[in-house]
Amino acid sequence: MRLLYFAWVKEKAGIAAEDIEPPASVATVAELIDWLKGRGPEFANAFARAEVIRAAIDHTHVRHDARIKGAREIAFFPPVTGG
Amino acid sequence: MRLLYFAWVKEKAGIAAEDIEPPASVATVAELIDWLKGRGPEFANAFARAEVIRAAIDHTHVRHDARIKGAREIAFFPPVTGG
Amino acid sequence: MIRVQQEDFDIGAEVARLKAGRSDIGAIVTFLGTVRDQDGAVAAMTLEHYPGMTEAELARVEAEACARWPLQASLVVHRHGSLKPGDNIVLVVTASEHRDAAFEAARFLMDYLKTRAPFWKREDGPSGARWVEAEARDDASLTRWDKPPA
Amino acid sequence: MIRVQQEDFDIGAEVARLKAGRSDIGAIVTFLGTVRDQDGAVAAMTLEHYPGMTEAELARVEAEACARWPLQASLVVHRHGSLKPGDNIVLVVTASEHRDAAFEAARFLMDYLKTRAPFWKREDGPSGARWVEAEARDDASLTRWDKPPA
Repeated sequence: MRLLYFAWVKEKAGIAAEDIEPPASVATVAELIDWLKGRGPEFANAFARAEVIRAAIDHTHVRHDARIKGAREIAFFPPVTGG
Repeated sequence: MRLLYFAWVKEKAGIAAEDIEPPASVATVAELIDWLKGRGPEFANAFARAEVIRAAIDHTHVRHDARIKGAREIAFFPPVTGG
Repeated sequence: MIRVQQEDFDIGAEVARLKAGRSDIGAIVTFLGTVRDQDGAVAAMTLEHYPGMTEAELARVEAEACARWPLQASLVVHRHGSLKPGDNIVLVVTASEHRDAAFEAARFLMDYLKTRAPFWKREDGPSGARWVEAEARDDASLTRWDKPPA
Repeated sequence: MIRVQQEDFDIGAEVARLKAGRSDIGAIVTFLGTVRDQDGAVAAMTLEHYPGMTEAELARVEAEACARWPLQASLVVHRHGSLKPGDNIVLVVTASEHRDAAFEAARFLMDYLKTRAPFWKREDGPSGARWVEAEARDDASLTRWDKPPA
């Protein structure tokens, strides 16, 4: 699946987009965040305050308990500040 | 004092403006309306439904119990419909 | 600022003038009222008004809005005279740092203008001319503003 | 209609296009959001967004507004990229027969857009760049729309 990072999540993670295949044990957005945090200090830092990170699966806002199975694109970003 | 009439009050009364001096016994807007109604069938018709007629003294909305003493200009008109 | 005029106005030019050279404004709300043909029932419209009182009343309503909300600028333009379906009737513009004040002040201005500014609409249709009747809901809408905004 | 673009937009031209050839519209409300300099604290701003999701989210919000109010037309234009104080950021336009629907739908669109459309503002000031933090009141403002309008 494709992962996208925006705003300060992107800056802290040091990457804008990547294709990854998390282990089958990673079933939800929250579990994906935990798995990402274990990949290195940049990700641990980017997701340190996991509760403020927003997620979207295939262009739709989802909660952290959403299941990721079948997702083509998952995005992580701070609360939005447009308008 | 100067009297002004607008919209259908003007059309029914058949006059847009006039200078009048009502008798000293006419103290309020309501009494002025009653006095005007006695001036002829056009005024009786224009003010037949006195309760829907709005009044202004010197460019300020007033109720029918407002006193007219000292007024320079009194206007009568239907409820407004601008905007 | 308030203006009562027979000529048309240009919403783009009015907003541009209000914004010109300013970078402290965050939110601008406009209301534009236009003549509806009402499915062909209205061929033309005449807006009568009370010169002198109209300006006084609009200025009072605008002052009241400025007292209630932190506005950086406001504008009310109202036309009178002969109008056709589609023509502009009234423009209200409010500017503030934040959107809530701009939205509320614009709606307040329209609600008060509709019940207080001395304008009267006469519609000319296929079946003759008639003076538009005031709508009870316009009076009712004022109850929205009975309590001061939070 | 929704548009996401880097270029500026012209409020007068957008309203004119929406009105063109129509005489069934009675009320048009616009909201224009602009960059505030915040007393010199902001020299420039960059608006990042999530291409694809931005358009999808704006379209969902617009569809929701059209389902709640009898709108004759609606438009949301949101810019991204580099902006300076005074620059336009967002334009919302709603058209209806009566003013209440136009006012409420425009405010609804802004409230939802502020909390749902994936845009992020980075302010560049004398003391460096910082990502703007979301405001709790923007989430709180959504409670206004918990009940359907009368």
